[in-house]
Amino acid sequence: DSPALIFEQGAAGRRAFAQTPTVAESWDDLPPALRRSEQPQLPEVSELQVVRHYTRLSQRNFSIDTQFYPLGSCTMKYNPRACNTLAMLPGFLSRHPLAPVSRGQGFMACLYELQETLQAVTGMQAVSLTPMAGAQGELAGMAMIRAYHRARGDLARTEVLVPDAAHGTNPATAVMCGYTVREIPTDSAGDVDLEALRSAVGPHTAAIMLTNPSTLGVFERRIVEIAELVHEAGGLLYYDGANLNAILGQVRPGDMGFDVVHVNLHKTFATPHGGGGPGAGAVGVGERLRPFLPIPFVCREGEGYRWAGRTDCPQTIGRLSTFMGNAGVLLRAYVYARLLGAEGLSRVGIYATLSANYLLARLGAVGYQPAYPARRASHEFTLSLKPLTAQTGITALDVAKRLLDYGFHAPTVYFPQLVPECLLIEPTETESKQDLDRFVEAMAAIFDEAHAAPERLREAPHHLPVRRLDEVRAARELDLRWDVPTRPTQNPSA
Amino acid sequence: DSPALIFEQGAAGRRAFAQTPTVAESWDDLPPALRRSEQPQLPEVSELQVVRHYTRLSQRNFSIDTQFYPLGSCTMKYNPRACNTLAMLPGFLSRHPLAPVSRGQGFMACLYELQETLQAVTGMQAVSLTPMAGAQGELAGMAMIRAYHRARGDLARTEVLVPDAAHGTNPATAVMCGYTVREIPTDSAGDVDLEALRSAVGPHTAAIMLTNPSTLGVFERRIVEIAELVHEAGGLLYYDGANLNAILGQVRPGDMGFDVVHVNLHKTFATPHGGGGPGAGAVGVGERLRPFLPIPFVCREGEGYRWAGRTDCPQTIGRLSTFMGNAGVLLRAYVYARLLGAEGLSRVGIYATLSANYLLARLGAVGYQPAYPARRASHEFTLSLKPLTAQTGITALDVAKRLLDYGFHAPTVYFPQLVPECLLIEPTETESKQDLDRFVEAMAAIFDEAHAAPERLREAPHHLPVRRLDEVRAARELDLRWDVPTRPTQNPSA
Amino acid sequence: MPFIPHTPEDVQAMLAAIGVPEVSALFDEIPASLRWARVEGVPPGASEMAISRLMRERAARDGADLCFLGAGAYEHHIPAAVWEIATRGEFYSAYTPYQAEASQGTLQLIYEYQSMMTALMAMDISNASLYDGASALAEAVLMALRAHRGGNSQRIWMPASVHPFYRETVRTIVEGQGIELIEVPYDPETGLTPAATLDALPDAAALVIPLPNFFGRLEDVDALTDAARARGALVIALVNPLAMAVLKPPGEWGTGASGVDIACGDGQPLGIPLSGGGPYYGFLCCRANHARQMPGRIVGRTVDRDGRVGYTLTLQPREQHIRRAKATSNICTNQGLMVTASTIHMALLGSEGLARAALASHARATALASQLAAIPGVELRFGGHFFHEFVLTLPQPVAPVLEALASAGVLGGFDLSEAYPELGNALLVCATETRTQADLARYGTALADILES
Amino acid sequence: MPFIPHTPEDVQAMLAAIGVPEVSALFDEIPASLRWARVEGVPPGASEMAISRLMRERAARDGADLCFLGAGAYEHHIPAAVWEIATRGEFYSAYTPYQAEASQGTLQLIYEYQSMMTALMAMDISNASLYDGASALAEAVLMALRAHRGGNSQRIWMPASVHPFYRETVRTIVEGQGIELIEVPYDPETGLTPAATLDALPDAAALVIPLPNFFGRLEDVDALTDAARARGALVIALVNPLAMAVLKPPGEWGTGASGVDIACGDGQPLGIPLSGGGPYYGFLCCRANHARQMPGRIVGRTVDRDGRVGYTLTLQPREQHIRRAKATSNICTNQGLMVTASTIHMALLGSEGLARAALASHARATALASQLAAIPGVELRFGGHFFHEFVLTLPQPVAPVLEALASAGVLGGFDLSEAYPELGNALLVCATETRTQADLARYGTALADILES
Repeated sequence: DSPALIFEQGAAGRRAFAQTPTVAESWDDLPPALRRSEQPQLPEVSELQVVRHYTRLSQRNFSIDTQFYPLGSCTMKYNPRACNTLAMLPGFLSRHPLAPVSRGQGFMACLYELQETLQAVTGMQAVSLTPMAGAQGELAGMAMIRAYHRARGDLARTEVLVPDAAHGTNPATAVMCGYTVREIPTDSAGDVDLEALRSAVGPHTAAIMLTNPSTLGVFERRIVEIAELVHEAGGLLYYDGANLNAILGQVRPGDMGFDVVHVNLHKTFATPHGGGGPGAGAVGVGERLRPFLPIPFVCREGEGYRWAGRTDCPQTIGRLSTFMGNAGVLLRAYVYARLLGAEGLSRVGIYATLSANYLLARLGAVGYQPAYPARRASHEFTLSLKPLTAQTGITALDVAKRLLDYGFHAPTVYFPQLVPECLLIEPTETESKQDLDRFVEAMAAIFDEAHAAPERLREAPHHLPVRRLDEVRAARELDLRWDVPTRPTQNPSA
Repeated sequence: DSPALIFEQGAAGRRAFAQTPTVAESWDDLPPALRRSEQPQLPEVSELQVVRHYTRLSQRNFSIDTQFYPLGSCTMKYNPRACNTLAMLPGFLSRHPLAPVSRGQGFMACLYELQETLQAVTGMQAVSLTPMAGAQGELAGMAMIRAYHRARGDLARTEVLVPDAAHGTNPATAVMCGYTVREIPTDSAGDVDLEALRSAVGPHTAAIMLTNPSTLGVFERRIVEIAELVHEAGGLLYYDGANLNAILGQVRPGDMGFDVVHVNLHKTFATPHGGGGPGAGAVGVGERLRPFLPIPFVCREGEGYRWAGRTDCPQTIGRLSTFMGNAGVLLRAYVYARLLGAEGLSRVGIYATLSANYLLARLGAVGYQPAYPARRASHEFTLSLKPLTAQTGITALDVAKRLLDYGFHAPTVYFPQLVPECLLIEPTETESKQDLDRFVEAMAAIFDEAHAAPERLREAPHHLPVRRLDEVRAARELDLRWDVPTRPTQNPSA
Repeated sequence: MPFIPHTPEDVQAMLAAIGVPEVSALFDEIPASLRWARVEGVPPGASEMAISRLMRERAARDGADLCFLGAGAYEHHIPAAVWEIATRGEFYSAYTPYQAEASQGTLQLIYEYQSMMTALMAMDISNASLYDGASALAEAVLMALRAHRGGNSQRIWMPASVHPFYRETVRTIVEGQGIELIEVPYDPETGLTPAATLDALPDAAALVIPLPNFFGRLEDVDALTDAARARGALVIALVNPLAMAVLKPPGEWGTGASGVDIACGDGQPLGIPLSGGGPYYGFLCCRANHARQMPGRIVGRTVDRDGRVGYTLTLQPREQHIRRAKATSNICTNQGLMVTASTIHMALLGSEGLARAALASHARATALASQLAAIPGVELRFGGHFFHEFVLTLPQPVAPVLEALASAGVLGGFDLSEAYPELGNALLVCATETRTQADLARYGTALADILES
Repeated sequence: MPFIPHTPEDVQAMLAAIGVPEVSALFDEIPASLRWARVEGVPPGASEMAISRLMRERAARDGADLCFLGAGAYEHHIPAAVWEIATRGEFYSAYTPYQAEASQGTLQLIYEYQSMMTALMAMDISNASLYDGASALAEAVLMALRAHRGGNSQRIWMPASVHPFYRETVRTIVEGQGIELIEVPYDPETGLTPAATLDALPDAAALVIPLPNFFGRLEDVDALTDAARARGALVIALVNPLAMAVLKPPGEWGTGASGVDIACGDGQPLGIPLSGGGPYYGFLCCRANHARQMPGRIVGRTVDRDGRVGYTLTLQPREQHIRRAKATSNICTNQGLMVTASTIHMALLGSEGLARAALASHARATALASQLAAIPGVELRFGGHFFHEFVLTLPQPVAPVLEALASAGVLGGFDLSEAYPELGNALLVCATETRTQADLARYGTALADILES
């Protein structure tokens, strides 16, 4: 069974005494009507209980530090430990966001140099680091596009084009920016259907949002034509940087014709996923969108660095966070970029692509069906389990769950939705050939099991802390917090 | 199976590139006859492989941070995380041991204050922190006793008295100091057999080495008479501080009549056991032994602190380590002592004793046989499984191994040797009553299993990474290192 | 090749398996005109040793000052255990817990987080976090507009006593949807937002109520809640979560403790280091009836096939990866690691520890306010209650004074002259439980010296 | 009550179960005259917040200088991963792996350590560590005396070119057993120990050979090994383990690479921070025929009941907890956590990384030696080969020069005048791969300035 909740391990009055101020100050000068009448029911436990509970919980996770994650579109590469250690140096941790820049030129220099690096690898003219995740980077990008059209008085552009294979954040973001979304179909080779695009684009087109390579794991070969088409119609091109790892150092979005790009630093720049975040979604822009960059960003002045704000950038779309985005994540990305340097960044795309094509070849040989067999893989590729499902009844989900038993995280499943019974597999450049081979062996074993012992797969996983969970019940009988037994009123500082 | 060895995960030429200096310097100025002809066969692996391998290995351990360790005589209490964080502050970590004291008064102040604290809790007159473990503290203590007798020209004292229940380090240390060991038996109530002592003590007696409370988990009630007896014969008293946790803040070894004491900081002062060390075995002495203290120790001079060495202490037994013992462990102990303070240190003995007596009462009620049923437990107590073994064939080892399945570390088994089928149980003051109760439940379940399903116990553990290991084979067919395949000679810096 | 494990032999074997002669062939679908851009303007790679030294030197130039800045980011004691555990690889390098069976650690932790946060806020439901306080307020605004029955109002009442950067962030995020933020003025004498002020304003879908407000002042949350309800508006509480250990929680605001609809804020005071401004995390709680309007991830407790308790992400049809253009928000990544730390922090402090930290902070701020206000020419701008942060007026412009204080190693507070010119030479000052009496005295002496000279 | 979880209710329930009315009853076997001593002279307890601030302030006063001290402790780059993993609770807070089934992580790691250390030393067997280099040398001496066949010699040849603190430590540890350490003089012109020197000395059970020696000089280990063997003595190598990545390892010393009997030293250069002098760890390797004379813990690979590979402590009958007065040593606790870190360090660097770190250190030292020797009046004391550490003579007494350097933030080296007065104003200087060209120049400039003034 799952460990008892931390609440259930407590006893009234137990505390981690070293952590509470020794003196209980009075609350007499707070207005009685605004005082809390009952203490919130938080755990009452010792420090050892807390350390033990969360250490043990951590062991119930898969993670990059313990497992291979062939998780398509997520770029689960090694998160170098130095990035963490150095971003958590006491000087950085204790820096107040509103401290004068004169007292933190070291921090400012890191951010400035990271801006420069991101410009270089994306082929953009200016970068703002403030977006706190990919989706916020998208929001920033689309808001800039909106501001651009408005600044030109071009108010007719109400539509954003999004390929059907796009990440869900793309259409969601376009809507958040007040746009209508128009889906563009994908052709049978995995490219954008150029005819469909041609008929969709027009004076109502604000922009097209593209990932290249696409989520299908293939490079959009007619990107130059697409860019011309959209630009000619007066629209702009948004580059969703989720797949930038594939082409890092090989091709630049700016050269493809994109006007704005966001970079998921928690993918391409190896900052940790942290069980769901924090990420960072820096945005880079070409000249047209430069006036609209979100603030603050760092600019150089003489020998030093300072924040640029609304005075420097009066047409800015404004702030996206209280302070400077996920600054600590940015420091990690900066350290990573410095460790790799120009030549190291170039290698990323090469080896990520090599590993993906290798896995694709090996898994094809095992008997799995590539969704686009005639195409090169980018840093990731799609398999369709439809033939296997037809033969054995085994679904993509069954394979995914069984992989957990073999000690591998599952690939992304059922995305992109246009590939039936889809597995989207991305090995990244940091896994060794041995580990890729072990993954192929596991996939081969599962392929055999699907024919020989399908029940075993349908019931998987077998060796994890829990078996498949009742998600219908989870959604229907919502149990979203521990039920708090009531406790009598007391002065919280007594 | 156990994970592949790190060596087996490598590939020729693979490296953790961020960790190796980028330039391979020449070795031309090193004499050819002294150059290494073949690279040592170390692992050739990536940084991710290393991180993943050792992270996963760590998960194959029990530890305080994940399990309760009722391990008698080892004082496995919570190791506060702040002690680690603060001892590893960059300023402390980068301090060179030979740096001038003027450049490290903060560090020196910590050591000085720790010396003072240890004096206060042991009732001694002076303390040296240099011994690196309990056994080295013993060595220091016995060497001082030897130096003391020699300084007085008293060369006839060739014998050291050691109770039969003593830790193995006691006789081993006495021998290392050139003494003959004479064992003193324990009486049926768990006290030293005073008659036997009386007949053993004499002009040949250099000292007696005692732990009080003894390893039997009971307080040596006639300690004052013992001290008088030995002192009258011209011998000295050595206090083995392994069990100091029992009486911290309650009784001081100095008041009992001891001349020298060592303190296991990794027990009583909560520094980590680290899977086998490092420890620290500070020694405290009364006036008689003060001139012989090991160097260096810290002394105060004006407003500052400096090292005391041979000039200050010409009769010193000398150095026990290259520099200042396990300095980082001492910093951890210092932080612990400051967090607890005078009143907190006093509580340690009280609650450690309370928890031990509680467990003793509960386990007695379950049906386990206390070795000394008429005695109070100190911070630990002994059970004899002899009746259970007689009834069911189940041994102390079986119970210990089965406890692992229940998620508890085993108690100390078969020590002290004079209790047949002995379990020595020490809960420490940092485990909650809930966790003690869970332990009792597990012990009760095992008691039942011993009668109902003894096979299950004899085969235990069942739920650990490995089952019982073939120790005979381990000792007979020594396999103490990975077998290195040979590799051709090459210039290591090529 | 930092972090790339491929040996030349590996590469050859892999190319052979693929059936291409060299790596460049793998890029042959990329138009030649685009290929092989080189990374320029980026320094060459360096060893971890070299970069460690660089970063240590840079860090040493920062963060060493005595800090009396608050204004949305607060220096509190964080137990060492918090980050030693949160940065364990299994939390730090784990992905979003979509594969529930392989993520029970993170999932149970988030469930505990949701339980703690709802307890602290006295609300029904918490999500698993948003980016930060300001963006959480933006999401709360969007959520309120979705949840607001009986009207198509696109207006929100936004008090001027809300942090100016929060207001600006909300504007950036919501303005694409044509939402109007109506500024609710504060009383320049008290620094508070009188409930009656709403009378003069057009109807809105929701009122934002800050506690404490940006000036550290305690708004009359009951009256404001009642006034908003009387106009048919929802109520969004924007609170300092640490303060909620001692102040009335949003779930009990209003007559009869009717409670607010949505509570949000920044979780930074609960175990997150200042760290130059982030990463922090935004929290968002709501009443049960708004569950399906909640943006972001939510964890639920359920059972597995054998009936064992387990945890899983739930209500996913609200989210963008399922619902795409119709999602409640575009949010995907949140601030999971911060929530991990914060959960450990709250478990360590408990309600007693949080209450003591809050009151100790307040006591330090109160003492500092007295000391500083005793300096000739320095005055407390507003009378009455505040919570651990207060506004001073100085006898001269604030910026040069702050500069002089900084030279003395004291960060004296946040200059209000730009955001609130009507307040004159106003300075927002904060003290937390981490400040000692000696620290306060140091500030007092430095300020007195500067003002005298 | 820091770290004590007992609530008043818990205490009452526990006392009731025991059957005593109050806690003091549990101490009723202790003679009244001894009871209830109070802890005096110790400050009251303080919160983690207060102690953290104290320690941060104290640490800030330390370790910031530019360090050219070696003399047995060396500042090398340590990858961040090393200590982030070594301080994981499962390593940090685990006990000695006596319960093998519950300690496979630590046991496999030690087995890997033993494999690495024997590879580095080209020896057969390694133990699981001793306290530090000096005490390891003492254990090596005792072991050699046990292992020495054909004689009851209690004498050891101990070169004066061995670290003086090592020699002193050995003396302290072994002198209780009547062992005689015979000093082997070095040639004051070369700083080396000529093999012929042994001819004038009485027979001994073993010769200690340092490489590099305390002066950084490279002894003629082959000739010394041969000379010792010719006299029927065993050979103990005392080496810097990092240097062994590029220098001839002890297992190959002597004509025909006959090898030494025992190799030992301090593991500090392999991933252990300077940390004010410890904790470091001592390593000890030997040939297979001496296995049963080895002190300390040893891990062996074996199988479990199902035939699965597993690891366990082995050869325990050598140890004190089994053999008591007849044990090979009194050692019990060793330096497990240091070995954990060091194993991770060696795995990360590999032989290529260690070799590069060693040669980069040496290159830095060579460059520094040239720069400093170019200062008028400063001379290299010994000609010829050295390894990353060298002896200078200054034109004036060393102590005041070092003091002046320290005031300039430079730790200039170790003053040899006390331990080696015959060398005059001699200074032992070290540089490692962590020192940049700018660092070297800074030292050079500072020294030149001081000597000129």
